[in-house]
This record gives sequence, structure tokens and C-alpha cells, in this order.
Amino acid sequence: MNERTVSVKTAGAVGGLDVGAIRRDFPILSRTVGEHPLVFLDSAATSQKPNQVIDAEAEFTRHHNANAHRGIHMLGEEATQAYEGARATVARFLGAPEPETIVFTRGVTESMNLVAQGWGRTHLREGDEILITEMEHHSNIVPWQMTAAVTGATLRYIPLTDDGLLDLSQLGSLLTERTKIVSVTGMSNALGTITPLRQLADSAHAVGAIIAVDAAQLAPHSPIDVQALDVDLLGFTGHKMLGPTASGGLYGKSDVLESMEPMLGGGEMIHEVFHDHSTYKSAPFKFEAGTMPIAQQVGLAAAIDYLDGLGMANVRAHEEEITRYALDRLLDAGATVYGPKDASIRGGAVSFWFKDVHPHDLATILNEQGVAIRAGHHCAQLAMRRYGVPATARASFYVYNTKDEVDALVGALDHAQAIFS
Amino acid sequence: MNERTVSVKTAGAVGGLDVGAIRRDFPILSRTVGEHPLVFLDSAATSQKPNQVIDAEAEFTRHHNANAHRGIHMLGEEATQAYEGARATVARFLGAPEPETIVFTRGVTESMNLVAQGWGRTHLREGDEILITEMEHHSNIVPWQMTAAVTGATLRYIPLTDDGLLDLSQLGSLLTERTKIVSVTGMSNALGTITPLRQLADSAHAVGAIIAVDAAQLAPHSPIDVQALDVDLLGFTGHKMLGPTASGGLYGKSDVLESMEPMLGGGEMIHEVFHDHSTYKSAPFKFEAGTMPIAQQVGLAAAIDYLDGLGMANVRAHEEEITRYALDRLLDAGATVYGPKDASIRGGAVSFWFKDVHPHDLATILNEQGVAIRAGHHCAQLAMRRYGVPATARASFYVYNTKDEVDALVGALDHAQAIFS
Amino acid sequence: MALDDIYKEVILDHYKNPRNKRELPGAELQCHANNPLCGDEITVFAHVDGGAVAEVTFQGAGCSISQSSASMMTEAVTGVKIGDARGLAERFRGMMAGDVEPAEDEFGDLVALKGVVQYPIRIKCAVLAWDVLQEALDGAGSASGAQPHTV
Amino acid sequence: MALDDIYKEVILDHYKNPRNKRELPGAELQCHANNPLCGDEITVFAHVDGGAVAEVTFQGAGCSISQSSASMMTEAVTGVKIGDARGLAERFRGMMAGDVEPAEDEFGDLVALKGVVQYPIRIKCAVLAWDVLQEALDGAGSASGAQPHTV
Ligand SMILES: Cc1ncc(COP(=O)(O)O)c(C=O)c1O
Ligand SMILES: Cc1ncc(COP(=O)(O)O)c(C=O)c1O
Repeated sequence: MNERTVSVKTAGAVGGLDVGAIRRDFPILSRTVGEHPLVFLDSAATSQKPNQVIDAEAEFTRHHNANAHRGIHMLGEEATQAYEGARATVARFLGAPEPETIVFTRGVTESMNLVAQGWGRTHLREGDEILITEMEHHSNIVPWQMTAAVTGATLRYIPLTDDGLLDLSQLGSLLTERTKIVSVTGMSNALGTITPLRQLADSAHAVGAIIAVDAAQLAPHSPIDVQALDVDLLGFTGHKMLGPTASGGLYGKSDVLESMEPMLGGGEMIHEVFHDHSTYKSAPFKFEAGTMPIAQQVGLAAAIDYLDGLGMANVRAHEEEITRYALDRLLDAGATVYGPKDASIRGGAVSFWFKDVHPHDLATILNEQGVAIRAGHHCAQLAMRRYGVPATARASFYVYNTKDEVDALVGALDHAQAIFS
Repeated sequence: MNERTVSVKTAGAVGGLDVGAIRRDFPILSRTVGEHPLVFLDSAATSQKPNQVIDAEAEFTRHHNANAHRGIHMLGEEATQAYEGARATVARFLGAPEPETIVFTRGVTESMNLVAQGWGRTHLREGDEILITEMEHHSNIVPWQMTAAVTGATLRYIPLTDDGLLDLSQLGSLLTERTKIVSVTGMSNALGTITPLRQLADSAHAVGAIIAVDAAQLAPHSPIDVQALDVDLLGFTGHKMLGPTASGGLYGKSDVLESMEPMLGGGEMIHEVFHDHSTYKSAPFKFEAGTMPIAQQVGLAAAIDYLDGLGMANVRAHEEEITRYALDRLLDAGATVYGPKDASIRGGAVSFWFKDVHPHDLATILNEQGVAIRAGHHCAQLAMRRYGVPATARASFYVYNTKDEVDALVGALDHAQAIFS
Repeated sequence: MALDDIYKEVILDHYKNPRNKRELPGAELQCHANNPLCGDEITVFAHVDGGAVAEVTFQGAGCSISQSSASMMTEAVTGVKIGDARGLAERFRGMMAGDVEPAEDEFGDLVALKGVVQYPIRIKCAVLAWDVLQEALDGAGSASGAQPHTV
Repeated sequence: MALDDIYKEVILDHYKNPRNKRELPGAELQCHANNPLCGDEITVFAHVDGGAVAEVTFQGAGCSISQSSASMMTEAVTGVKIGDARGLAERFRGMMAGDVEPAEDEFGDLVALKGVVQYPIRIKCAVLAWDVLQEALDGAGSASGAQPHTV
């Protein structure tokens, strides 16, 4: 349904990607801000989408649109096949054993709430502990606070080192037989840190806990194999990995998914409805109430095809190289960087503070130079407080970014300095 | 962002719509099934989308994509304006007093769950009653069963008359001061029935209850003025009203929305996050956790522009005329119709059973003639049981359907009869 | 795709004149399942003797595919060893998944259902009776493919 | 849009040399609010005498827009009748909504903030100090535009 014009390696390509060819797939990257070319360094907030993805979603809607799992008619069959085909594509991408281990959601926020509510409210009671980390995105904090309030379970945090790593020195006292679930980001959107998932999974399993992963940042930027990582649940979001807004899902081991209650009730998730009770389908369908983001999951499958065409190892290598370059140049320019300084153990979201220019002012000034960065707390207020800053500036990179764009960023910092000196 | 080539009235146009011109906006309607032209009579499941909507969503993604309410950069501003502009468009369409009374969701299933959880779990306790009807879609039943199970409140049902209307003769005993909320469909997807919302709202308010409406079918097919109807909450779904999958929302009176708890926790719905608690934004933002279906709500706004261009009164008149014709022809052909037989008090979803051909067989046979209908329980098992049928065949109409298509449907019934006689 | 791929004579015959459609008093095995999506219902009754399915009947209501499939099934497994009945159920499922090419002599009338593969949403109808049979042979109680769970 | 629309001399001057930035011991009115999105914080202290804002100071931290706006505000409302201060707050908000054309003599330095209208997400920064002032004048306790609600 979607044509793939993916980019092939050329000689001097960074990390094995032909970034010039890739950029031609992203029409938005040709935009300008005033007389400056757009330099988009905010992919950690949402990535841009290639024509292949936009076209796949539009093509589905234009020629195959119908509700999935409902219609006997031709369009109904086509829509069901496209939707279930997308599930199989996602499963393959994550190394999941079978499509039925993938629940579709409208994004990782819904996924983590489904974990906190669907698993948490049935499995947790007073005295139980939930272990998360201080670098979590609010979508992996607030749902647990809500679940803790309802169940009486206690929420505990793995602290951070000064370098922006998980401080695992106290893991022994934090992770005990009271711990029922460890829920942790795979890659921090605020600090860039990549967390040791397999190690945490083993530690969690050793005390009888399960482990859930917020892979909002990890899935777009790194190869993932859920079976090799041995994680129990893993949420991801399509719009950060070249896919449409409203796409995403939750991987879960079959027995863990079956042990969960649905979060939303409605059509298609039920088996039978009576006046006083209902029976549900089995996973993943019992979690997919109502009409799902059908065209969007079809778009997500096209995004995965695009990423597969590039090769996730190449994607990771490209970003590691750019991130290394960016860290060097920002530190040289006098910026304070929060998070690990070693590109090999982190992703491409680089949080910093430049001299005494407030991040909001910096973002406004950079925007006038065409450079789009994010300023704020990045939905990680606990991490901000840990490092004593109310906000940071954040540049983040993806498959379409170049070292030239890092130079544009660093060059634009001079303007800020000129204004505020 | 979206160009409007809406169709103008021409002389003999049905119900004031130029259906020929409208059909040219929907590329999927030119498809064929074998040698037969596609006759799409399943809009109650999901409507088709005009080019204007598909293009608006694609154009947003191709040239203005960014996360809303986050970025200081140019794209961030553009995305925020498009998203909030869509909220204003929806508010105008529903007659809501201000954009902030509209919460965006991924569809009416999420909306009704938000009502049942966000309102229900804070406002209901043992002894309280929830009043719904036997013609509800599962998305307005199952969430209340879940809330009843958690809160101890009791779920009661307004029964149906043999004609498919609400049997309001027992309303006095069903709607009492124990009733805290009445939640009712505005138009049944299984029977076509239009419910007397203003009357129910007045009755509910008279006993101190609030009223929530599932407008999944009403909003696409009829003018709505939430203030004139005096309803407290009203959910709707974009994909049934020419909009993208994953678009939709919930209207609520400001004080009712403020009295509700969020259903999902995460980014952007919070004010401040601490280790042990968080504070939330005010409505509607406290209900919009994480990255929302941004491009999809922009597409929904384009759908509303399209419908506004046609005029919702014309849409209703057109459908009433087609439905009247379809009822006549189906009854003539010997079909048994479930739901009101008077087109002036019902919408265009016509449920029927044709002689002794099982609906599943009928749908398969009609499909081979190019006619797409739905067969099944239409997520309304209680209504099916009320009328003693396991399933029905359902034809449903929208702005692009013609009387010729009704003829094609009725003509195709002969094939079924020939096969099964 | 053409209608006579699915509404073959033999299917319509089994639908209009179902074989072995009755209760079986004193049956050791009895199992029921439904597919609420379309309202198909099947109960299978079986009498086992010496490791073989001595007699098998069904009751039910639903579309032509679900009911004819049940009727054909009763003919196909009567007098067959339990292990072989299970094997046939597996291969029937394989045919409906498009993986197994049916052997005419083993499948008999069941071959007629092969055309249903082209109508994926109807496959559930064709398979329902076989689900119930398998559950019955497993000696399990009430079966439901959907593993329902109560609110 | 050009940067000197927003980073005008006078704004940078108020940012680098804020006026009336100190606590006001014994102030009858005191109010605090923050905008966690960017980490802006403002506390306003006011001393009221004879129906007028006799003295007003602020404390806070944040971006140049939020802090310069607070500094300018203290200058603009010192010695002004409470009703007039409220009116100015209303008109300032109107300017930031693009509805009110500021009168140079009433607005003074505040006119400089007009350019912020072109940066919608920064409007919250410019308005924060005025939110706090209004809450303070309402005699209310701790203010927060977002009406936070605790989990
Ligand atoms: C009356 C009614 N309510 C609710 C729904 C569910 O809508 P959605 O699937 O968009 O959540 C539907 C659609 O089938 C409906 O017709
Ligand atoms: C680590 C992490 N988790 C969760 C989220 C939330 O993702 P979404 O907004 O798609 O639900 C984000 C995105 O900001 C993120 O970076």
C-alpha cells in the first residue's frame, strides 16, 4: 500500500545513512523561518513524517477506509487486513513472538496508563511497592501516583547520579519482595540516558516483580528485542518514530496481558453484554475498545517499513555520531549539559543551559535563526528539580539531522549571547 | 489550510444537497466490487472521508507538524494554533459557549469512558443510580457497568417499546432522586431512533441528576445545539462525521468538567509534579494527557467545515428523504424492520431481517453485488435481545447516498432470495 | 471471488437439511459455544465408545456457513477414532487458514467450505462447530473460543 | 517578526536591572504564582494606603519577559488607585490578546511588551506578574492561574 523509496548508503554517509536522500522524503524540512532554512532539532517532542507515511495513511483512507473487525463487505475486509497487518509489522519490529502480544493504543501515554490501571489496580494492594525512577516522563509517574492513591501501594524512586545515570547503588534496598512492578524509561527524553533494561529486568524478576518499559524514546532510536530484554510490558508511541499522531501501542507477554483488566469499556472489546455484566474478549482485543486509530496504525506500519529500510543499527550509529559532535561543540561553546556526556551510553536528546540565558529566551532567539529547539521541563519535573534547574534548552536529533545543523545551532548561540551580554 | 469545494444546491437535488457533486469529493465511492460499482451503505459504522479532510490532515502533517502546546519554535506555534483552532470549530458546530468546554478524545468510546470514570467514580456511591437505556451502544453500557462495580452504584435501564422507541411510561419510577446521572444515546445506531434529549434533560435536572449524551450518531446527521438541549455532557466521534479515525471529543458544561477527575495521567495535563503527588491543569487540558491526535482533530475541523458548507439542516433533510424511501422499499420487499418506521423521528440506520436469510449470509451476498451493509449485533446486544434476534442486517445512509443506491440494495435482495429459496 | 465459491449446492443442502441435528440423550460429551458477533450458536453432543466417536449430533442456530459446517462435521467424524477426529479438526482449521490442501477422501463434503477462505470474516462461522467438538473431546465443560471474563 | 520586536532595549534593561525587586516587609498583600512549563516564578508584595497601591515590589526568577514585565508593572502601578490598577491590568491583558492598542502615556515602558503578541507561547510569561497582582488585589491567598488540583 505504501511505496518504499528508502535511502541507500553512500560513501561518506554518517552512520551509514544517506541523509541527503532521507531529507528529500520530508517536505517540512524545506521550510524556512524568515530567510533561514528550518533546522528542526525537536524530534524528541515529535518527529517529522516522511511522504511514505503521510501517503500510506492518506491512501488507506482514500481507497480502503472502513471500520476494522466489523464489516463483511470488501472494504471491511481490506481495513481489517491493513490494521492486523500493522499489528504484525509492529510485532516484528519489536522482536515480539506474535502479533497478539501487541495492543494498539493512541500513544505511550495511553499505554502506560493501561499498565498502571489495567495491571496496577488488579495486582497491587497496601504494602506493595511500585519502583520507578527520577528521570521518568510524567506519563510514567502520574499514572502510578493515581494507582497508588487508589490501591494504597507505595511509589518509590530510583535516584540519579550527578552524571544523569540511574544510581543503582541502592537498588538492593529499593527493589525488594515488596516490589511488584518496576516501571522505567528505556531512554530519557530529558537527559538522553539509556537505561540498563536487561539488568533491571533480571533484578525485578529475581524478587518476583514484573518490569514495564516506557520506550517512547528508545523505540524510535535504537534496535529493540523485547524477548532478548526479557521485559514484561513495553509501551511505545508512533508520532516520535516517523508515524502519525494517535498511533502507538503496548507490547506484553501473553500471560501478563491476560492478567490485566481493560481500562476502557465499549464496542469490540466485549464477548457478550448483559444488563448486569459483560464478558470480554481475550488480549489484545479486550484492550481495544471502540473504533481504533485505524488509518494511524497503518501509517505507523509504513513508518516502521521506512525505519527497517534504513536499518535500526544504522539509525543508532548515525545518532550516536551526531550526538557526540553536538556534545563536543556545545561544551566547547560554554554550555552546561545535563545527562551523560558519553554519546555511546545515551540518545540524542541533549539538555543544556547556555550561560545565563533563560531557555525560553534562548528558544525564541534560536527560532529567529531558524533553529527549532525545545525549552521547558520536558515533562520531567523531578529530573529538573534533581539538577536544580527550572527548565533546560533541549536539542534532539533524528535520521534527517546533519552535523551542519549542529553547527547552525551552535552558531545561533552567539546571537543569544550578543543580546544578553 | 483546507480548501473548501463544497457542493452547492442544484434544482432537483435531494434534500437540498447536490449529491453528484458531493460524491466527486469521495474517491472511494468510485471503487468497484467485481464488475459492480460500490454501493456503500455502512456509514453508521464509519463514514467515508472527502478529499478535503484527507488533504487537510496530510497538509498539516506535511508542512506544519509539531507537538501542540510545547514548542516555542515556529512549527510549535503553528501546530498549537491549528489544534486550538479545531477546538473552536467543534465548539461552534455544537453550539457550545466556548472552546474550553470541548475536551478532545480519540473518539466517543474514550469520551463515554471519561464520563463514566472521571465523573462517575467521583460522584457515585452505593445507593446511587445510573439510568441508561436498552438501546445503548456498548460504549455507553460497559463503562457504566465498570463504574457500578467500583462504586457500588446501581445501573438501571429505560426499556423500549415494540416500535423501537424509549418507553417513557415508567420514567417516573426509574428516574428518582436516587438517580445521579442519565446517560443516553442521541440517535440509536441499531434502531435509528432519535431520543427526546431536551425532555430527558429537563426530567433529569428536575430530580437533580445530570445528563450525558452519546452523540456518535446524532452529531453526524443532525444539527445540534448543546445549550438549547441543556445537556451536561455530550460525546462525539469524528470518524462517523467525515473526519479521521482517532478524532472526537466530549463537550461539557464548565462546572461539570471541573468537577471531574482525569482518567489518564501524563504530560501536559499536569501543573506540577512532585514525588508524592501532582497538581492538574484546569479543564479541558487536565483531560488531555500526552500527545493528542493533533493532525486528526485538524482533519475533524475540515470535516466540520465541509458539513457546515452543506448545512446540517440540509444533511438531515436529505437523509430523512432517503430513509423514508428505503423504509418503503424494504417493507415492500418483505423485510422486517426493527426500529421506528416513520422517517421523521429516526435517523438513517435501518436494521432489518430479510425473510429467513441470516444477516451474515445476506451481507456476503450483497457484497458480491457491490452493496456494503453491516450484519451483526451493532454493539447493541441488549437491543437485539429485546427484539429476539441474534443479529440484524443494517443499511445506513449519509450525504453521499442516493435513491439509486437504495434500489441497488433492494435489487440485490432478490439474489439472496434466489440462493436460499 | 464469486458467490458460488461460497454458496455451493452442498453447503446449502446441509443448511436446509441438516444431518444429525438433534439432542443426543445420555451423551457423555456435550459442549456449547457461541459467536455473539453474528449470533451463531452450536451445541455438540457425542457418544464415545472404544476410543472412537460412536455417535455425534448438534443443535444450533446461525448462518448457513456455521450450520452447514456443523452438519458436515457430524458426518465426517462419526465412527472415527478420537485421535483421528482431532487430526481432522486440525486439518480443517488448516484448510480455513489456507495452509492445508484438503484431501477429497478425508474431507468429503467439507471440501465445499474451502471457498470460505476468501471471506476471512466468515472463517469464524465455519470453524465454530469444530471448536466446540475439540472442547468436547478435551472433556472440558462449557467452551468459548473467546475466553470470556466477567465484569 | 524580528528579534528586536521582542528583545527591545527597554525589556533587556528591566531584566538586567529590575526595579523594585525586593521583599516588602509588612506588606498587607502578598501573592505568588508560577508557570512550571518554563519555571517562571513571581511573588508580588503590595502596601495599600487610602485605596491606592502605595508601594509594590516583586521577587522572582524566570525568563526576560516574565521578569521585565514584573519590573515594569511595579513602576506602572505605584501610587495608582486600586480600581485604576485593576483597569490597567485588564488593558495590559487586552494588549497581549491583541485587542487593545496601548496608550503610550498610560502604559509607559509596558508598550515595549507589545511585540510579545507575535510569540503566543510567551504571552503567558508577560502576563504572569499581572495575574499575581490581580490575585493580590483581590485579597486572595495563594494564586495560580491553572487552578491546580492535587492527586
Ligand atoms: C451510538 C454509538 N455510540 C458509540 C459508538 C462508538 O463509537 P467509536 O467506535 O467511534 O468510539 C458508535 C459507533 O459504532 C455508535 O453508533
Ligand atoms: C520518555 C517519554 N515518555 C512518554 C512520552 C509521552 O509520549 P506521548 O505524548 O506520545 O504519549 C514522551 C514524549 O514526550 C517521552 O519522551
